[in-house]
Amino acid sequence: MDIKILFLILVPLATAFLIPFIDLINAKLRRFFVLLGILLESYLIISIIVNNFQSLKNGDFFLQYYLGGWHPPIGISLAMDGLSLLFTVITALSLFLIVIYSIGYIGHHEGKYYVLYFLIAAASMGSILTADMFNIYVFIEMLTITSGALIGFKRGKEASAAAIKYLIYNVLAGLLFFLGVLLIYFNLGTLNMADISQNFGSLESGIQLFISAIFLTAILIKMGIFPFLFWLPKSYDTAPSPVTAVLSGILSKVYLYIFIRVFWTVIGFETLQALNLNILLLDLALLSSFFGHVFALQSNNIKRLLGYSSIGHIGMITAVIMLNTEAGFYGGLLHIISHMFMKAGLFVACGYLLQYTRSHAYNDFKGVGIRNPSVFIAFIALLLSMIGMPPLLGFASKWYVLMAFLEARSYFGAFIVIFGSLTAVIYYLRYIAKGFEEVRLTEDDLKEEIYSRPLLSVLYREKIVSFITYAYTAIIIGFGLGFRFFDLPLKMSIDSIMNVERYIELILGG
Amino acid sequence: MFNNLIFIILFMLGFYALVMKTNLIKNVIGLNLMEAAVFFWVISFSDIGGEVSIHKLGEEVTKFNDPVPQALTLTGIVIGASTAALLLTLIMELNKFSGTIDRDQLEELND
Amino acid sequence: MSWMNIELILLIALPALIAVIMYFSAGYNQRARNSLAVAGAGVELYLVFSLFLLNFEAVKNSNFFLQYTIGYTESPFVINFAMDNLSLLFSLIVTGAVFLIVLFSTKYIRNQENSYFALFFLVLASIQGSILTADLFTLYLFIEAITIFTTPLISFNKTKETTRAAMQYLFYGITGGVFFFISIILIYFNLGTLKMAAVAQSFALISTPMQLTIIIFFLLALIIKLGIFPIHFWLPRAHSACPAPISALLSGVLLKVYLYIFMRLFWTMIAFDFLVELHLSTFVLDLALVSSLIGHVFALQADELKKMLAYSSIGHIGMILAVLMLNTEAAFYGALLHIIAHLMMKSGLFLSSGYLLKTTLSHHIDDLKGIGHKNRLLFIAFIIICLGTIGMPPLIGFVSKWFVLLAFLEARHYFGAFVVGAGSIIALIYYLRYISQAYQSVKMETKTLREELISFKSFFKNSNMMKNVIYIFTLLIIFFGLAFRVLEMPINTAIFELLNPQKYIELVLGG
Amino acid sequence: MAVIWQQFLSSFQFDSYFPLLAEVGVILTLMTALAAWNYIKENKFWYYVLTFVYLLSTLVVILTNDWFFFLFAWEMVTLATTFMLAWSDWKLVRQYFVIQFSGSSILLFGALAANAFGYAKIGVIDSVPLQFLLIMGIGMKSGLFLFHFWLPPIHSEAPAPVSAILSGWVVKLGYIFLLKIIPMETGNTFLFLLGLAMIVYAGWQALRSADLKIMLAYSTVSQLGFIALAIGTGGKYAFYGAVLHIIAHGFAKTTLFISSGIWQKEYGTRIIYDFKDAISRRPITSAATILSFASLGAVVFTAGYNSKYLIKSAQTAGLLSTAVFFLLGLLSFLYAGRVLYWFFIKDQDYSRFFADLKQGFNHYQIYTHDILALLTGMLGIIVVGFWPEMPGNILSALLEKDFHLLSGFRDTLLYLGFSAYLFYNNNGFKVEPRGNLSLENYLQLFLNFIYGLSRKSVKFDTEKIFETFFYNAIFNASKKLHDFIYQDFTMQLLWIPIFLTVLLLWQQIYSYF
Repeated sequence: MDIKILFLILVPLATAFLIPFIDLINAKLRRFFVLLGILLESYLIISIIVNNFQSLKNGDFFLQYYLGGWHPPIGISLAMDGLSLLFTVITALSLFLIVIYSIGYIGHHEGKYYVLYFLIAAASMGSILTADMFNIYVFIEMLTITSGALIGFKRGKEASAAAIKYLIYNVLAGLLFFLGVLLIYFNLGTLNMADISQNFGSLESGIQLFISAIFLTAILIKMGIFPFLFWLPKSYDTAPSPVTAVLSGILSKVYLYIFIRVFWTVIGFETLQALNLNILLLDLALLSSFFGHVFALQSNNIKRLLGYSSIGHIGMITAVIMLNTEAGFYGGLLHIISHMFMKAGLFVACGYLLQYTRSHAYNDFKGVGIRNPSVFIAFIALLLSMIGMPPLLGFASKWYVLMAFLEARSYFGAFIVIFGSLTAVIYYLRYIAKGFEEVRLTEDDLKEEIYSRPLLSVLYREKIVSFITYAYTAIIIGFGLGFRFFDLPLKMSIDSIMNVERYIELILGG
Repeated sequence: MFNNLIFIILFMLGFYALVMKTNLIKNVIGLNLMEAAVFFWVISFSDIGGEVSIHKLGEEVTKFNDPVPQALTLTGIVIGASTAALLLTLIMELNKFSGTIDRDQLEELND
Repeated sequence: MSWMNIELILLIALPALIAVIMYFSAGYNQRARNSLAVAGAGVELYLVFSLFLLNFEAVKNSNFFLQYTIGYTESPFVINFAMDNLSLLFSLIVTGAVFLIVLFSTKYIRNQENSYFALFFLVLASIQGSILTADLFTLYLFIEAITIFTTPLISFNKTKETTRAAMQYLFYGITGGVFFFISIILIYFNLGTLKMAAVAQSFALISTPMQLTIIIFFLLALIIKLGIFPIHFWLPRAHSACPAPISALLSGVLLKVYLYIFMRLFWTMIAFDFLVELHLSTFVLDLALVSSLIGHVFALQADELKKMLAYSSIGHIGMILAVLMLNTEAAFYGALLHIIAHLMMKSGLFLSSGYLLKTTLSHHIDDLKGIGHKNRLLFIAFIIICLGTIGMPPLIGFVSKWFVLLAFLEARHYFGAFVVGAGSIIALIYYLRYISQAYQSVKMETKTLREELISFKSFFKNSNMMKNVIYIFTLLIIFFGLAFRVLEMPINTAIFELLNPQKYIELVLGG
Repeated sequence: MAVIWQQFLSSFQFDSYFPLLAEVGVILTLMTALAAWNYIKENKFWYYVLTFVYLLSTLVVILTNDWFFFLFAWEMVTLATTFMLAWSDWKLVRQYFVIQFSGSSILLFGALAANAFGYAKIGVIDSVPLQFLLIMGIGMKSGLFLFHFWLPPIHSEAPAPVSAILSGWVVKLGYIFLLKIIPMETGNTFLFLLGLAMIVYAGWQALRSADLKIMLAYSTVSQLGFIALAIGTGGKYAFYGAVLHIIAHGFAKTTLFISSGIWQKEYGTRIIYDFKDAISRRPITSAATILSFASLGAVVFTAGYNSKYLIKSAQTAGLLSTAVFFLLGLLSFLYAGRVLYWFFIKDQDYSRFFADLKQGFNHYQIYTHDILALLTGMLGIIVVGFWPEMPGNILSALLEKDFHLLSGFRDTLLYLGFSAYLFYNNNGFKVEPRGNLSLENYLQLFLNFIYGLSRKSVKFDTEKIFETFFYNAIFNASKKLHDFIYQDFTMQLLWIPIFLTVLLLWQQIYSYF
């Protein structure tokens, strides 16, 4: 019974609802209020970690909270074990950095932006912490609607088209998820995850296949695996860059968490194995990674390219997790962490670099490296870590992912990883070269460029924007050298995935 | 069995509108139709002819419908409405810029 | 032989430290920075030389061995260094050449010196690191560091074509790195360890197809890095795009480091007879010879001085690699001697070309008219070094060509001998092409003369340091040409070290 | 350092006639140095430094028996002589160096092959292919038949003292080396044939040349033919003949080239037809010219006769060999005599011979150095002529050799008669002077051909293959794949039902595979 978990969700929710009132008092206060909200959030997490550091040490970390005091089979409960702690920490860190970035970046309708932003924060915290199936559905729908609105934030033809496409896909997925939850309820009579996983085995295989198929389609659409990767690149392209940072950094990781939670704790991996679905999923994920990298090759729009490359990486992570081996989880989770930082960092840097270019197209990227050299160097460092250069974080995670594939004897997977990093070298270098190209700004170019577009960010905010990029590069390099630091949390989250019985016994027993 | 059949028919109709029709608003209507089909299926499934599950003081009530699916449907309806509202505003926005809401003319939707 | 000799770390940490100081020294006046750079390189050279002198006896009877390990012990990411005769010899010649290059570049580089020297010393640190390392992971680390730090140096003067060259260099560098990474991970996957000595011990246990893949990926990585025939086109563009001291560093020093890595990998780690029984050694031999011929033939048509020099270094590197693959005692002697000779000659050539090209309009051959008359003594030094590369007697080039040819003929490999001979004749032709161009008399109208003198006034003011560096190189070449027996002792001990890896293995593991 | 020095010294071999050849080399270099005193005007110091380097390296070349030092020294000789050519024209330097360098790389190849095949020291080599390889190596450097094309242009263009050294001694080093490696008993038939061809071809060219220096250059080639012939026949006396001929021709050709330098200074031209009353103007030079041409033509008491007689005696006795040798002797006598005929006989009036002589002596300023050089040359020819076994009888084997001076006298008279008859009726083979030969355009042609070749070879440079393959092909392929998958929105939405059915039917699909 630990109230702190509830507050983790309530704090961003409260900030989201209080911002319009703060606007009424005076707009200047809003920025500090937002900072206050996110600082409170991170304080909560730190206090959680500090308080039960001992239980973290000896590995049996578990927190629980029953909404309204009702005990599990009836009431809705929040549970936090090793895995969700890990995800909460990295999401909160990323949210913290992106909020500071968006303070510097967003110029218009700041109020609306922060409301939506904190709703996403609350929803992602919620979906990580809940132990109740319907509760996950509610938070997923919350995520869809708010991110849909944020994608359409820039009110252009492109942005609204992307938002429509995004919403159609994700609402459909949400509907399927809702159908799955209902099916579970009607067959098992309960909505609590632990309860479901306890007697999911008792169902006969036809119903099991139907339910897991429905859940699978819903979550794969959300994660952007192969057959459903169409909405992802376009929405990354048109959304403002802090939103893309959130989408690619946090949202895709939350959906991955839901994927693990649903298919390992709720439905249980044995049922998947019984239905031989895990082989299909493994190959599908690898195929999606292959397509992601190949499509990235041909895209001549930097943000869309990063979108494709994140499809590639997400595919690779799901494939590694599908291996269901100890090393597989270790590599997968480490790659989730490193990919989150790298991708968020890249989009943040992109936002800064593309401020003054006419459009995101490839030949408008010309001369960007020369105009703002220091940020471009951070950008290159992040790209190099995506490729897997040794001193950076990307290398360590790629090393473990590759080891996992080799140990599991799936040489196709190893090939895809290598293929990915080789193609990454090609398409990233193309942009780095373009960035460094001399651009002879003729007289009218300059004039036309400065007065044509509304100045998104005010000058004094430039410092914060570039500062965040350096923060991300520092994280990459710092953790790159010291990635052993992740050993403890990764070990904890792996065993929380692996032995589901402990999870069930803790929730129901408690 | 009857309610499953109606559910499938309605669901397929909605899906047909969503996928095959080129008019965006028709797609949104199709989407709502699918959601309505699911809600209808839930309620019909959980109706066992019992009382409304509101507890009157002092009264002894033996048989009442299970309140949980009803709660789920309520939330579902709320979510369906908000998504429809968001989609429609975005379609209006698109129309303002490109002048059409026909999916074929809109190139941006395809790539 | 104490377990933890601190000098090894000092050799790498010192240049890295200087690099950091350099980077933040934007504010200082130029002279202070230059003296710091020269002092740094000087101390580095002193360190290596003192290592050589202190245990001269150990080096003489070849049981010289230093070792140092840091990092998490059980995971693959441990860093351990070991220095034996071969690495001592290489680190000696590399540091010597780098010291002279630093001397030259203090005067040559006029803008952004702080970032130039910072990157330069970082490259030096990673070169020392890759020479001293004793396990594959650190080797991979340093190779990637070299690629990353040299790319900005190549695109130092920010024109369209230098950035293109830098990007191409980075691309092939990284792909080479990825191949290296694949073979490392395969080794770690099969043997569980990345320590070169341990790998050497248990390399035979791996199944032959896996051995084949590992060796092929190593070969691919090194073929890309060394600029051997199929993937050599990035080398001339990269080596001619960068400022002269950097191209001296790249083609003079860096290619030798990769050759050292080649030797270390295929002789101490993967015993050479694995290569022979997989018939790869003959393949690489012929490939290297073809690359040597191609290098020399393409140098003929190179219209820019530095591009021609880069092509000729492809030719020489191909020749050295071919001789190495013969795997006989004489072959190693010839190869090592030619490595030392080529190092001195190529750096001398690039530095002097840097100086000469400062005075001409562009690097194209037509603009080289008359530079022979203008800086007379320097051009004579340039000619002497060219004669050295061709292999004229009083210079070291003749001696190394002699032993290389001898090695080829003793191994009854006539095509190799032919390539060496033909290569030096072709080299004579393209060098003469430039020398005759330089000596053509040019009618200087008064306008260009005046404009020329003014524009380079500052450059010529303190240019005698640069000239001295080039003269030092020429004197070195002539001295070693006459007294090449001096080099015999270190080379023979290095060859002894190379040919029986057992001693290295039990020293590293036992120690 | 010390190690090299001992090894260097120990590699010297002072047996049989090689020290004698070394001494002759020293004397000849001394002669050219003296002659150069007046001839070379600017930066003399460097000229004498080069001569000194050249002298040292020739000694090493002749005396050493270690392959490495032999080649090291010979390259130094080439280097020194190349830079000596600079006093006339830099282009010559380029031509000479390119040719000599390619020659030396072949020689290096041969020397190393010998070294690899077990002949650690320069000594008699039995395997014929190796001999052939070394002869090829020598060919370029010492003007053997197929590689002699460079000799006339360069020797004629070079300044007189330099061409004296070149023709006098540098060209002979190859043959001295051959003396060491060709086995005494068997000789080498290939060399024999080459020698024969050289004598005939070069002799005929010498006959047809009007320019004095070109004629001298061709005569060097033909005399070298005699040496090659001698070494080719094999046998003790043939080898001694070759040695004697090397010495005799050395003295003769050096004096001739020095005197040609003087004639050119005196008359300003090199065409032999317009040398008028040479004796009165330059008595000593003309004396030296007459004596050395006589030795060249093998007149009986001169050095040339002894060596040629030895070579003739070494042939297998028989009518054919004597006839052939008579003709060869006649040929060399002809081209030597022709020059003398044009110089001193053809339409010269000796009416006031003695008056001119006296007047010539007293008022022309006589260069002591040139005179000294010429005198040593003449002395050399006379000494070899009268003491074939050399003072201090080094070549002791020739002591009891009977040189049939009487029959020699008879042959010289016959030659005199024939040449007088031939000169008289076809007017002394008067040929209009060709422009002086120059290698420049041939070399330039060859170089341009090579540059063209390499430019063509760059066309299929691997870069284009990689670049096109890497960038364009991959981009187009991914573009096509992208468009195939991304047809349009409806298709993309259809993926959802397809995926659901695949999932539901997965059991059957899986069991099918």
